[in-house]
Amino acid sequence: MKRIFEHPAPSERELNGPKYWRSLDELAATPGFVDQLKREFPQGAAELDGVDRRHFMKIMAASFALGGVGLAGCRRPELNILPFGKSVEGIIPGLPQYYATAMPLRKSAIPLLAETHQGRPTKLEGNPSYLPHGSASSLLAQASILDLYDPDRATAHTKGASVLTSAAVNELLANVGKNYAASQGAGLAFLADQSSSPTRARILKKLRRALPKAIWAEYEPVTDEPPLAAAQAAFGADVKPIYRFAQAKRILSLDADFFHAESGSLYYAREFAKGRRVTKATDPMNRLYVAESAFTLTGSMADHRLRLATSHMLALAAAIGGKALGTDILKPFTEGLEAFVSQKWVDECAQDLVDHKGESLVVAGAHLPPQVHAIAYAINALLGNIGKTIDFVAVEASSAATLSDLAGAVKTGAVKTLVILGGNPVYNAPVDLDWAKLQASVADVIRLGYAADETSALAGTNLASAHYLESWGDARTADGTVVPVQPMILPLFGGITQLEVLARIAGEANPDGYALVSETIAALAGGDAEKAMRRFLHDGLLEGSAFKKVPVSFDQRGAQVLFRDEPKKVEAFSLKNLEVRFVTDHKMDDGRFNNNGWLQECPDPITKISWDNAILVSPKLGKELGIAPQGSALQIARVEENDFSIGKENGRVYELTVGGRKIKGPLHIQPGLSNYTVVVPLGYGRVATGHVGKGAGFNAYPIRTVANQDVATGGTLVDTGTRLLLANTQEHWSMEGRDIVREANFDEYQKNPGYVDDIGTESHSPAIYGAQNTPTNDNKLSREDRAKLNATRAKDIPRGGSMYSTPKFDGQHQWGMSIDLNTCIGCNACVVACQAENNIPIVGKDQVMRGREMHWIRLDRYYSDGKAEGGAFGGEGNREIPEDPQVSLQPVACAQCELAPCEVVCPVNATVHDEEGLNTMAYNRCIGTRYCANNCPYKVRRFNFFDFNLRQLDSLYLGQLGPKGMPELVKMVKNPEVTVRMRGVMEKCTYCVQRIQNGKIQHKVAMAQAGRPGDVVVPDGTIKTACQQVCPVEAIEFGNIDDPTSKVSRAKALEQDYSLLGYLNIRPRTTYLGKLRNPNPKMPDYQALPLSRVEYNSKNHPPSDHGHGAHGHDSHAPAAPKTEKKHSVIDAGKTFGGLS
Amino acid sequence: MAHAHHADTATPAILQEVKPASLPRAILVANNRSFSWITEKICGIIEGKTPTWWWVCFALACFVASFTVAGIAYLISTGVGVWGHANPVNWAWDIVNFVFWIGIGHAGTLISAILCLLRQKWRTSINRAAEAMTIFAVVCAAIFPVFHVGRVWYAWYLFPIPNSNAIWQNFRSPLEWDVFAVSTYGTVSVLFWYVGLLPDLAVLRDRFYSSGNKLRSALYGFFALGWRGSNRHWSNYEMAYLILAGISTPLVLSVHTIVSFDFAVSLLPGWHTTIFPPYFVAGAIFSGFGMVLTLMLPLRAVYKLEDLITQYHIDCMCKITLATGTIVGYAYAMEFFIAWYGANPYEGFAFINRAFGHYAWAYWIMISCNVITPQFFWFKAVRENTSFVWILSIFVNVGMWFERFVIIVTSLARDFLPSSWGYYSPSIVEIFTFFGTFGVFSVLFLLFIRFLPIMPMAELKAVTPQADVHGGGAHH
Amino acid sequence: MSKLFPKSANKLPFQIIIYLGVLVCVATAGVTYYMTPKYTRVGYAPVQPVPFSHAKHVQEVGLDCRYCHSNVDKSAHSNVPTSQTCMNCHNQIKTTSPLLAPIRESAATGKAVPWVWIHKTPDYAYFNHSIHVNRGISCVECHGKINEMDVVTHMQPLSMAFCLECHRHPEAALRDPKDVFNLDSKRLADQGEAGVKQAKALVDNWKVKPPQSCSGCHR
Amino acid sequence: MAAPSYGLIATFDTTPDLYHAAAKVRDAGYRNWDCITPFPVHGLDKAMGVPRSIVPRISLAGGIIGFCTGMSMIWWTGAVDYQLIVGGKPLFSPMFAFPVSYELTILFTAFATIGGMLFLNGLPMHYHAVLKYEHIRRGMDDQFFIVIETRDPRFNLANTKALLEKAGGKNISELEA
Repeated sequence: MKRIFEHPAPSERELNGPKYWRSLDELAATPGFVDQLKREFPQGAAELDGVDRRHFMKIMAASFALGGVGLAGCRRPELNILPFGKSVEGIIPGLPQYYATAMPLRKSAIPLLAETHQGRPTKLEGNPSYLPHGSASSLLAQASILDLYDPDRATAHTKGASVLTSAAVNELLANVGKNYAASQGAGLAFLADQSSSPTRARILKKLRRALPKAIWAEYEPVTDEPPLAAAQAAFGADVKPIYRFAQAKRILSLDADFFHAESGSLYYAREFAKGRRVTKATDPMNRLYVAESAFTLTGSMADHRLRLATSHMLALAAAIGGKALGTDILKPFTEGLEAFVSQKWVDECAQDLVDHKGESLVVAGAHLPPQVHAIAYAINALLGNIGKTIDFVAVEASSAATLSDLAGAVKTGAVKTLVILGGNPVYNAPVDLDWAKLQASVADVIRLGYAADETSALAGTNLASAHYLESWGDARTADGTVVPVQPMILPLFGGITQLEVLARIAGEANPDGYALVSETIAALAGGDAEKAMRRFLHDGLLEGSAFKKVPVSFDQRGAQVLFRDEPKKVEAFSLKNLEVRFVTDHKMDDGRFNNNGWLQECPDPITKISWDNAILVSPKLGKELGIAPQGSALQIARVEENDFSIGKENGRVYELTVGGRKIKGPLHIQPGLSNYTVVVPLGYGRVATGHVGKGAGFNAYPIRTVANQDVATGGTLVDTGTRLLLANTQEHWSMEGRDIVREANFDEYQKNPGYVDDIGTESHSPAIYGAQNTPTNDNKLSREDRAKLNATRAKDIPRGGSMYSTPKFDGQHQWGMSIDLNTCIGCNACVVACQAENNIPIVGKDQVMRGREMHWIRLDRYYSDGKAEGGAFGGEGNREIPEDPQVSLQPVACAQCELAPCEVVCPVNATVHDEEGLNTMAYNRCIGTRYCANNCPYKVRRFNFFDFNLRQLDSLYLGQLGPKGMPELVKMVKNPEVTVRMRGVMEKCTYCVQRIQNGKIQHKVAMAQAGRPGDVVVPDGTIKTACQQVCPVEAIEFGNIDDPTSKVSRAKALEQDYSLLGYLNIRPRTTYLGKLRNPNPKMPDYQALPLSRVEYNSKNHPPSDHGHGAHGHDSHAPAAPKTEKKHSVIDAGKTFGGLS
Repeated sequence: MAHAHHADTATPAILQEVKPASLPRAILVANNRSFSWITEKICGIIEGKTPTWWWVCFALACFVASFTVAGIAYLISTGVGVWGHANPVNWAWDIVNFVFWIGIGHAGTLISAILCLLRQKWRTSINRAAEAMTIFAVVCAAIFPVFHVGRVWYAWYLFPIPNSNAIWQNFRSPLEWDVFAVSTYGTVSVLFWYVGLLPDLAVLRDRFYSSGNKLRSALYGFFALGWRGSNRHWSNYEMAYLILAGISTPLVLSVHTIVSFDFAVSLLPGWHTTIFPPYFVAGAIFSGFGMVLTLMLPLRAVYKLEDLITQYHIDCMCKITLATGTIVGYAYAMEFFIAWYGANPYEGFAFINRAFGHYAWAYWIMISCNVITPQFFWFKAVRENTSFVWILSIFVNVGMWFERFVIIVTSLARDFLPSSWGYYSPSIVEIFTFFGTFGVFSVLFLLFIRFLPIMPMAELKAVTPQADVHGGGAHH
Repeated sequence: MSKLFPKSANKLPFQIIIYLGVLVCVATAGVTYYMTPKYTRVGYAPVQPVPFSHAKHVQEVGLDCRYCHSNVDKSAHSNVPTSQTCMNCHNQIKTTSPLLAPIRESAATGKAVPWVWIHKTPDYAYFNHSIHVNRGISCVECHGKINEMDVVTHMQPLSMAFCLECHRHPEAALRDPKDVFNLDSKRLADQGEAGVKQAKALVDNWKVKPPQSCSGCHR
Repeated sequence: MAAPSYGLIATFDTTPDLYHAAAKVRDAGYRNWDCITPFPVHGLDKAMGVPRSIVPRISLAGGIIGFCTGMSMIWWTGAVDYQLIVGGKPLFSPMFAFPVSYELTILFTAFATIGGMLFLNGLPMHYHAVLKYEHIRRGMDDQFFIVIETRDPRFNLANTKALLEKAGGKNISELEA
């Protein structure tokens, strides 16, 4: 039955592709790299249009395409295929392409590989050819791609109310140069953010030669590099330290958050993990001492953590330095410290460093005064760490003026034209400069900005900046390696780059990015410019361009210059005189990512608050402010200090006053803070920002002055009596003495590497693989045999004597994952990487407060203080939020249980297992009973309560009445390999099944074409999940556990491998490696057992019976069912004992 | 009497002394009413003019029912998000209400089925209304599982219909069992009810015909299927009725057992419990009888049916409520004991959390309504005070709703990983949707009492003394 | 009573039951047929902007599928050729044919020719051409004898059931790798004893194991 | 008989009257006759000599069919037609197939029972001679009738009438067919 259908001709839009697409001829002006561009920007939009409609159809899919109802009788909506007009070499529709680029941030860039689909970047990965990072990248890098498609970004160049064409802009810029040529630039001033771009430096030199009188100022609200002054004093050279954490066995951090806030943190985290990871009892393990005022991820990793006000760091450094160096000259600086730190702590810590000459390391936070850094340098120098655990590299001292200098000039009216490149000074300049007024007073302000913000509001001329994924440029990584910034797509809104702006002002002959960069690279690399450039772009870095190591020797006399002025006595803080610490926010950074939905929704790793910042205060301070827990003493019913009324954190809004300046913000009681230090994260409370950032958090800059940019004193808090609901994703902070994160001290691990098997219900319930296959017996095998055993178990699913024959997993691979809790630093990068890879929507503050966040992987954060009360029914648990807790972090995603409880209860077979052990989820089959989510013990399934992909977040409750559809721009970020889910369906992690399938297919195709069609098993390591790929510390291993030699199999064969809630016999394919702590027995705050372990013992084996739970427990680990039985009965008895 | 005499003379004196005084047989139809009196009484309700109070109630009920309609419409058009659900509490009022209504329904079947099997003649006066209650309750119950799903337009995936996706249902899932259990339950209840109605419809047919109302006569007549009271029919009819009663009994037990499987089959602490099936069934009977009392007592008063629903009936129902209520109380205690004895920290916590956690208020409402309230029924004085009984029956209904709430919500809100713990509170939409179902129920029930005989006349006549073929009236 | 229900009334109930039964059957049958891709897709043959005839180009000119669909063995998509590809020949022959005007225009301006999409799987089903053609599944299995079509027509339902059929019995559909693009070739299974044996051998040696669970096609 | 007649109908006021009358008619050896009662009268079957109903057998058949349907459907869909690994559980086990099969057993039993009952009673039959009797309304209410059909071989207007009178039947009249 043949039917002929006349279809209406497709619309113009369909033919021309989305309006963002720019056709090639606009580039005709810029020859020299047309072919280069051809590769990336095929004319005619290719199937991009098709792709976008695909997404739209995906969203609608469930409602029409399969519905039948929608289709009955009639045909599908008619679609068009729009092939390229001209053949474009290199592009294969349907296959992604990868190009090297980099994300510049202040003075260090992160090298990246951008995945593009028909010229549409959708995902960023670390560039593996830059070895210090491997394929890892940071939270911010992952999220930065969303900014490219931000509907609120600047879409045009404007002068006043009028829009400027790009020609007009060029002219305008050229004129700036010409007009000031005569005066040699007098009256012209530049204010730029920091940059490591060699090209910018090059152009800047030119510019200054041309306009010597022009002011060039740079400003960054937050510092992430140690003050050069310290190095100059200590070594008499312009050098900066590069830490080699992998070589360090003993590390002391003085208020340094080198996992996040310091430049090069990605590299440092990675290196630290190398020294932290233990795979066998004989491995060494580093020990981390942290003294800090805030609670950072670095601090959460510490083996000994000292809560100390930032203002006291100098004293502590002096004390430890004095002890370590055996000198008294620093004594005067330590006066009064004893009130805050026990002498023993100082002595033992110093001693430990001394005992590890050449393999110890002292790190000081970038925000600390030069003295502290000088002392740190001194210790490292005299302990012979230089060249081993710390290197010094030559850097150029910045010749830029400071913001204050510029402000001075503006006040005198010396500035007629002010060019602001990036940054957002009106929002984040020190308040005492009163920058807004100054900027307004300048006659002609030209601002290059990415979006309409506070600064652009006060600028006469606003130039739309290009996203770095639209720009030609270059940058240096923290270690100085030059990396390219390469465009993946034409500027969607014709934005221009800093380089172009400067070049045009400087009157460069060929002021376009590519030319500028290639000139620089040619100069740096030497040789054939074209070849050098091509190589540079291909590798994504310039070989051997890193900063040169320089030998340094500590010059005590020089250092003393820093200590000339009279040492201040350590000042005691109190409720009336609080220390206020300004910290770079984990997600907003200094506020530049404020309009990024992925970051806004990503909970802070420590406070777990999303969409807001909060004034963080210690529990002690909380009490003194009169905030005490009300209600039952029972853990289960207790009202938290962070008052959780009906599940939402009900933050009390306080007014924080420093030096007469006030800000208001919600209070959050944060364990682990120095008692009288108030921590305020920067980057929130933007007034002029996009839809996402609007109304998120409070602005802390208004109490921040030039004098105290990082820490202020004399703060006071006053209750305003009002409340603000906070979207906190984790209401409950205690592990309840449960066997969730299994921890041990390093020494216990060395005695008993299989310690995880002596914890938890499994340890005294019948072994799930049958009586003979207890974990203890398994541990008797060699690792290889254990890996083999795991492989067979994965396929056969042994039932321990069940009468049923059950289906076997007969796939050619068996996927599994291992997560190392010992190295996980909880940076949340995996959360956003997963969001980017799997088209996970954001749901907005309101929905997060209701507990409907969609993240497929989350990081659980537990505090323990060892004070949980035991007894039958779990006892009372921790009565109060601890002041100085130990932190246990745990990433949790779907564990792909072999005996998945969620599958059994789905009435329509929407979630079933595939033969390779994946717990699949067929969205188009799901009807949304939510039974699976109820029956998931990990609570990792996420339900689309609304059409998050189709509706505006502010009109979700309007239903059909609300506006429908997403802007094309927003759709462009979606990964075409993953279905976009509609409302009413359940979704969850499936180990990036799209990557697995494509990996398998590409391997099979390659093999078939290579004539080896039988070779179907994908080699280990070719398929990486998004979370694994991004992880800075390589805590996540993923692969084929059917192959006993694969990395994941080897990880799972380790003795400290355990299944979360293993006693449920659900056999998760994702297992965890237990956490280790490495405390120093000589330290005053030494804990013989990790505190979570103490709580576990007190809950499950109350002290009434065999003394120390843990050891008592080892004694009778189950061997045969018979003894198990007896054992569990005894246990019941014991718990009873606990009750009475 | 004569019979009794005979016995006296036959038995030796000694036995006469130990022989207990023979209890007077309970009177099922008081004041020795004639057959036609019963017919008049019951048909009178239908034939008489529609009373004003009926119109008032009906209008009111329709208004309340509209809440459900509106609530469901909003839900479907917007998404499940309009309810209070969220991770980790993915089931809440929806399933609570489902179980609640199903439970209500059960008493109806029990009264008509089990009591019929046990030859409990006292059921006759209440079973018709009770069965109607069952059917309407099932209607209300069905609303929730159907509409609580995320994509209700795909609910047909739940039925094994061949389609081009070549995929079937998962018969391991208790929800799939529910689909079959509830639909079977609904169907069988309707059939059972209809079969019972047959003879009475025939009566109405003939009465309306002779009173000249051809239309209604034709309507009733059509559904009476031409019943003509032939005794050869009666013998098949009674056999069929008995069999239906026989299968309804295991049915009603299985339905609530399967409903309890929704929880028992899962692995959640507080759900994963073998005690659930018996305890759910007991609870169902308990709540069901509560509802029967709540409905029948006002009806009895309004229609002056004291002679048909006698004190004896109320007494029996109170005693059953007392018994089942005590069983439920025992189950609550047992849960705690096992949780403690099992020494599984997760299990133990789940129960301590119920009693003292954030939802303790719900737990104690449940305890006081379900365990304490029925204890009043120990006292004859209470059982004879109709209005007091009625109030207590309301408490029973409330208590049983909270039982389901406690089981479902508290277990979900605090499960394995403390990190995902949360707190559930309903949205206004849920609340209205639920209260609307009472409107739906009332609408149906009002229509029933207006247009159908609220008591089985044939059965009532059969239990009158004069129905006895051996010369009427004599008690023995 | 008799006046109320005539004698004929006795037949009525049975008639009603029978009619209802018939109605239900018809309805179900109708729905199940008209709602399947078999109905909604098979036979779809829209008018294309350029009346391209596969029959002519394959049978007369003798082009290989891969000349135009050049990425079919590399990518998930089997690409529709660019206008430039067409022009490779058509700038010599039929250079003035009005029918080819859209092609010439597109090749000149670069604007795409709006071909009408015929073979389309739902958006939540991820079909990959390369894996199939590289492992012995011929175009003809899903597209029918395109090489004989003047107007491309949708031949197979391409429904889930259709896919599963083949994924459950791959040996029945396999072709000798060199025959994959020869649409007139026979399936191995239809080549008698030897063919069947060869198919079996392929399945074993190539470890052909098409996925039958969700993850194979749905992501 | 010239005029088409269905049979004779006699009225009785009380259950015992009917009971004893029925016994007499039975003893007289009639077969095509019946009692009309407003409610099931206990013991009347015996008095009439009506054998035990065979509805139970039909029900049993229905039940068995229902159970088999359930089990075979679940086995075929899960273990034969589309084998999916669900929670590592067996493809088929009578355990998880039981609840559904059980419900289907009951459902089919119910259908069979009611279908069987109606079939045996020849219902629905909206038109019937007895329903034409002018006093039938009382028969649904508080009176009892005995009907003896003309087609009974022993039927003989005079004798049958006599028999009914003797049995105590009142206003005996003929029913037109």
